[in-house]
Amino acid sequence: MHSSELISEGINLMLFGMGFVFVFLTLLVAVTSFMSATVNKLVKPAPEATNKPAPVSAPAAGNDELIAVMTAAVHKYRSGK
Amino acid sequence: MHSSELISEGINLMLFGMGFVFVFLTLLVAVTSFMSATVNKLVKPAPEATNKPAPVSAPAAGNDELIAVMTAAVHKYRSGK
Amino acid sequence: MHSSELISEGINLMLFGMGFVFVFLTLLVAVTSFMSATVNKLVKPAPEATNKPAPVSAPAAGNDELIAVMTAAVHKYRSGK
Amino acid sequence: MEQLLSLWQGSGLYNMGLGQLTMIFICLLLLYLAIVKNFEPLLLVPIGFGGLLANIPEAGLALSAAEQAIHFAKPEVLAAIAQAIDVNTTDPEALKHLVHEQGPSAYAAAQAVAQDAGYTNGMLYSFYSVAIGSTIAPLLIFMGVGAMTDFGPLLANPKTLFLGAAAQFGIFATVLGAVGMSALGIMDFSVEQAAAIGIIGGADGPTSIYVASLLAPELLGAIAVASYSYMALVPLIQPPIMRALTTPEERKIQMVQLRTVSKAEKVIFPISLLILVALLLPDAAPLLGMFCFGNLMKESGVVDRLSDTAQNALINIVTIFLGLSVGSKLVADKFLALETLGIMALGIVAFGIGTASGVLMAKIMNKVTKTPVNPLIGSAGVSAVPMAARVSNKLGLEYNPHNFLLMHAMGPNVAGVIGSAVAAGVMIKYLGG
Amino acid sequence: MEQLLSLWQGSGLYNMGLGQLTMIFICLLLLYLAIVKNFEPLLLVPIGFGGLLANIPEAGLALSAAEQAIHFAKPEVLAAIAQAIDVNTTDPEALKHLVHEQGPSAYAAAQAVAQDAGYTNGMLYSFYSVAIGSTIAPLLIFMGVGAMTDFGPLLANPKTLFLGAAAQFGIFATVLGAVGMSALGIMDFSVEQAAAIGIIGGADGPTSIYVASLLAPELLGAIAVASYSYMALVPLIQPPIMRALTTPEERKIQMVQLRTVSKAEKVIFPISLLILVALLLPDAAPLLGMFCFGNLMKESGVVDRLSDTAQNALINIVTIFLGLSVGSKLVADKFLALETLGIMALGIVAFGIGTASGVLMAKIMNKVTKTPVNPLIGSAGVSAVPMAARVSNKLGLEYNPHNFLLMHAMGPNVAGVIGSAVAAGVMIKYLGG
Amino acid sequence: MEQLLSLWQGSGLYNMGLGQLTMIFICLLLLYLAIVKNFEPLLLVPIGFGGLLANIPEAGLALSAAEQAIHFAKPEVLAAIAQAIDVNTTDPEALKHLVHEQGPSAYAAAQAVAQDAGYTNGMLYSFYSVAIGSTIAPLLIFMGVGAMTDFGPLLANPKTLFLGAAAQFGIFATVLGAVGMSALGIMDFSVEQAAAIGIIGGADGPTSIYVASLLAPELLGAIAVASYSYMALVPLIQPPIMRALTTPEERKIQMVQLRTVSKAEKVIFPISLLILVALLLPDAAPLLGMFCFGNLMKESGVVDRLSDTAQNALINIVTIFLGLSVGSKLVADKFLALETLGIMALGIVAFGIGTASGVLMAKIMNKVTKTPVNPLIGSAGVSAVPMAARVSNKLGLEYNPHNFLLMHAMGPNVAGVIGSAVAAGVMIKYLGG
Ligand code: NA
Ligand code: NA
Ligand code: NA
Repeated sequence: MHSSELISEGINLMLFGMGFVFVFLTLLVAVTSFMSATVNKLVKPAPEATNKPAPVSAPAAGNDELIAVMTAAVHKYRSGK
Repeated sequence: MHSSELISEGINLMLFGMGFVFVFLTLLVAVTSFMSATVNKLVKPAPEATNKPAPVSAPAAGNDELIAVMTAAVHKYRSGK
Repeated sequence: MHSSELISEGINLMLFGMGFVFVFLTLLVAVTSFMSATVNKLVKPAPEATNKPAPVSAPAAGNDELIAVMTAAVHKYRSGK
Repeated sequence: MEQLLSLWQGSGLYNMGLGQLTMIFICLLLLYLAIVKNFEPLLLVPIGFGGLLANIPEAGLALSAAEQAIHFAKPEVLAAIAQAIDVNTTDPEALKHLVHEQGPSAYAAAQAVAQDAGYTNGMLYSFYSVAIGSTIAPLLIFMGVGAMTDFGPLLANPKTLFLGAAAQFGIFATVLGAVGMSALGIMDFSVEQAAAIGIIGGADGPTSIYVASLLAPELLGAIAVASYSYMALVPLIQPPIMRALTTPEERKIQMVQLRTVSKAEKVIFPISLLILVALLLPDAAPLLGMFCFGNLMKESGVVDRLSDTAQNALINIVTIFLGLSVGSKLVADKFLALETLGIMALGIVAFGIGTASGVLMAKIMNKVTKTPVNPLIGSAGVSAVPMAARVSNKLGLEYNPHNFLLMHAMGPNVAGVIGSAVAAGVMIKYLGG
Repeated sequence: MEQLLSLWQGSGLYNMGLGQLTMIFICLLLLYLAIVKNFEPLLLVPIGFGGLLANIPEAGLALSAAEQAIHFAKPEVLAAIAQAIDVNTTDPEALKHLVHEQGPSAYAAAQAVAQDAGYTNGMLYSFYSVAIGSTIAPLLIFMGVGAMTDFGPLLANPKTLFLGAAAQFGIFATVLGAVGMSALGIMDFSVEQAAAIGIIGGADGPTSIYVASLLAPELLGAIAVASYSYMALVPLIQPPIMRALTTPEERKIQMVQLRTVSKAEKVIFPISLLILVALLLPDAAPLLGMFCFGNLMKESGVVDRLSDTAQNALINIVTIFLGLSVGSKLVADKFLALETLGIMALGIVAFGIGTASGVLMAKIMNKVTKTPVNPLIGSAGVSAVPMAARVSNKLGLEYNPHNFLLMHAMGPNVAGVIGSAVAAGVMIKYLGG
Repeated sequence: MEQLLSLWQGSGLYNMGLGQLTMIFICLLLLYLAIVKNFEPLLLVPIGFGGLLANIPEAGLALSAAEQAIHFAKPEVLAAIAQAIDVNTTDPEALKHLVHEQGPSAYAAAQAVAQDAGYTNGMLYSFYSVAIGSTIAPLLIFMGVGAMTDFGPLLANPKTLFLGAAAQFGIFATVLGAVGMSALGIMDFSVEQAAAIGIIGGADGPTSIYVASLLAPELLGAIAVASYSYMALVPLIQPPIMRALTTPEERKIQMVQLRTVSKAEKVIFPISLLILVALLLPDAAPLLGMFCFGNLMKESGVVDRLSDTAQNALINIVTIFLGLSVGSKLVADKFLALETLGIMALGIVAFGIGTASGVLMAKIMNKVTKTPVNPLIGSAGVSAVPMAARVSNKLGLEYNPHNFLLMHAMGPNVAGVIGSAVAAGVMIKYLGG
């Protein structure tokens, strides 16, 4: 490759590259801000509510003593711990 | 494959399959019951005796303080913890 | 291979092998002793000083409360724990 | 300028097809179900995310080098591939299928051509090859599940194995249903595909994936998704069926306390099971062998560090790759087909029939033997460990607040795992041999 | 006697070249820096040790079977290799290069010849092929880093993404510098090599390794060493630049307290980011996809056991193999070249320019928007997580003991990770496509 | 009906050979020894279970695709394989051996033919290829062992290295014994096989497996079983020899307290050892390199998370696969041979001679140097870490209740690991080069 070509390739890459990085991150700022605004409107206060889904939270839960009886390991695996 | 063949393949598979599953699990019931009976006759009471082979239990054990001195990690590995 | 050749191969292997093992470990004794002597001359007393490089010890350390604030996991990873 | 154009023409926005867009929404739905509704998140989070990755336009993460080369369709590469696999067409659509139909050697030759032309395997394709193509990932998951399984309740009451056997009827009835639909011309399933679909009724993720990878890899995505989704739905699917088939009196039946099981029995059981497999059904040996190995490691008590690793680090690592690999099969042209709807429909039928068969078998046992069996534990025979056993327990408590069925239901529950692995072995023997 | 002679002639002492000796000293220096000076020891200990192993004379641990066959140069094997790769020379020096230049099929043929002649792949060569040649290791590290990353500060103040964008100027300026040096005839870098070198300025080890493995594997050793060394030197490199470009008043600017970020935002963010990548830059999908996957596993809170494994067992295992594999590239004939000096020089320039750009961008933002931004957090945009953020914080405290910038600097810090992954995607698209 | 017959004819019961039955009993015996008698359970549980799996009739878990194709012996497939490996016979028995004797390329061709005919590699065969065929598993175990080893006692008293050297005489005497038996026509061992058998005397599992996989893979099963069994029997094998060769006075010798060893010495030692290996015996570099790497990770103190993983998750995962892979070599036609008896006999002789040499060397050292050495620690030079050191300690206490030899015996104990790795390197150099 001729040295002039090489330089022009480098300049091209710099322009495209920085341009794209800025476009991408600007869009990400927009998407993120929009997402945050929407989410915070919808989910409203209690940010900790979604925070900790009850460890088992399967529809069958509720009788906790029983669950404690269960094969601990399988249980642990299934419940995603 | 003709649709009649397909159906007959399906019926075959169902018959053989369910038949085999039942034969297998029936045999497993028999083997398990026999095994349990034999084991419980041989091993008799103390079910917890076999339960916990002393963690090291190598013939050389006995002088426990010394073992505690040993390179903890190698020891841990060898003793199967 | 003729049985005589086989035997002579075995004897060769034994002589070379044992010889080499002794040469190697003798050199290792020498190297180790020399290394220990040098190190102990240079490092001198406080053997525990080198022992525990402060877990983070990055030049930026010092403000420990702050570091505690940091994303614990990334921190843990980078600090080599 | 040229480069800008190429960037734009290489972007996802420019290349997004309707199928990919639909698949992305389906994958987002899976993630929603997994994260918010807690539908088997351990598998559905990686599967859903893998599906997202697989449907990124132009990234080709789920494609092999040869498939990428065919996708980009440079004439000279297509010609070289056609020559390598010894076919006469260079039409990309045709080659896409032909490249998989000429046998492993031809495929390897096509891969070599594509690699020489600069294409490489996509990330998810590599994961799939190593994790599922080799069948290793489901086997290791099964080993880990074995190391987590307690056969105590089953050993205390071996008759519950019959419940685990009966519940497998869901599998075979579904196979029949699938070939029936094909015979009627509604779907177009082969017997192999029908068998792989039926195994959904086994309510065992790794068994489903293992069988599908051997008999019908093209349906693996839909089968895995159906399998895990329905396992998560067990608390909704089973109760109505259980109520419909039992009388209030039956539901109140109290079962006799389970005897204590000795350590020795627990150690010998996985070995006995393996030997029975070895004698009767070698084709189930990989699956049940790894399961028994995991259980032996746990029960022997002398290799705790291996057993711990099998239950933790190893199964977790494998789950990540298995999930992403299954996700790689959620690509539009394979998933967005009428067959997927058929699979979803047949899958729920399989669960239902399995549940019913288990309950009915328990009622039959009550007629034949004197020790009472609460038919509510029959439904646990489909496996879906431990969800189905929990459902049995919950229903039992509703009708008799002192009747704790959980441990009794664990027997058929783990029996169901063995039962569907045996069913899988029969199918592989029958169809794959 | 003959055997004694062969033992001696096969020993390292007899065969040690000056290059290997030099490399051994360099690797000992790396180990010294890692162990005593705490320079990114997690990577530099395995890299340094791998380099020692790679330079053991005659062991050939870093060589493939074909390379070993060529090294030992039996005429009949050389001839067979030459035939296999279809070249006319049997000169070992020439074959050494030609065997890599005839494409993957030819290389596989040469490997087969060498294996038939009894040669095998060296241990480190195998590690490299599996870990880096497949690009899997850097991707898994990125997944683990994703599972350790908290996007909270970024979500609380998304504008800090601009700082992460600006700091990537270091990357592209360095690319220009590298091609400039080649144009001037000082070095001889191709555009691909220049791009791989530039990525050092991204201050992200796995990204550097990933890009180098795709665009310039022959420079991977030097690039990885430069990348990790300079990351360790961030506390020395950045402060003078930060001081030079800011006034004491600017350094005292206090930033408004960050708002609380809800769980839902944190869960949705990695998915949003992936979709943006999917739409705009599919070539960044493997890298950012795995990063987002790791983060989603962490934030979803339903697959903690997978997230834990990704952050611990898995990333540690991968780090060991990645490090040894990078070390395998520290062999004399690849590392002891003028290029390596060029890479080291360009790398530090890249860090410097990136730091400066970040700081200047923060000053521009201060002009444009009303919420104050302390320009000291701009330098964190180069990433080097979390070292650069810590440096920002430390400098901030020097000038205003009540001004804790750490959390504010974490925003640009993780933005820098995204930024350099995007830059990497652009380069792969532009040069690799 | 036909299918029923095929199920029966494909069952294990129908196909069980006497050899397989015998092997199943042997494997059950191994499991019994491991679980009930605590014989090195970490290895013998997976090995024993792997052996069970490998001997399931018709399952072919230990066979490659080509071996399975030859086993099932369809004439057209046999013909294609014969053509692929360029031989004139299609006799299955002959092909079984020939397919391995025509070199790697021919074998790959046979594999391709078998895969095109629908056969796949058995699960255990795949494990073996990846774990042992590549030599990676024993190397990673060695890395983990390195990360668990404390060289402190050795550094405090480097002369104990001579004890580790002397104990290797067991290895070489056994090699001579093995070739002697062949010369007398009792057995038929090649020199390579004799060397692999001798290494049993090194009392180091991974070293044995590594050497056997390189020099005599056909004997790997028997060698590994002998190696681990005798290591478990060290407390029975060594004491009589130790008593026979020492006087009560010698056994009472008290040794001087070991000096404290500084951290710096511990960090530099693995590097020194590696450099010595690099200079003198490159062929021992993979084995001792990984060992030193593990030790450096531990002692450097800056990469604790890598060192922890090497000692836990990673070594456990590798142990599972290594054990199952070794088990895959416990198939009847390879294990049920007179050679196995020879190996078992030679193995115990090797242990005995090694023990005796270590003790005698200690007595010689007592003659030559003034610092007293209790000859009971000489036996620890065979390695079998830490069992042999514990045996030394126990015997010492019997004769002098205040004489704690444990730490003194750890020196020769770890020296024995280095010694047998060096011996392994010499043999690989001498025979494999
Ligand atoms: Na089931
Ligand atoms: Na960056
Ligand atoms: Na030894």
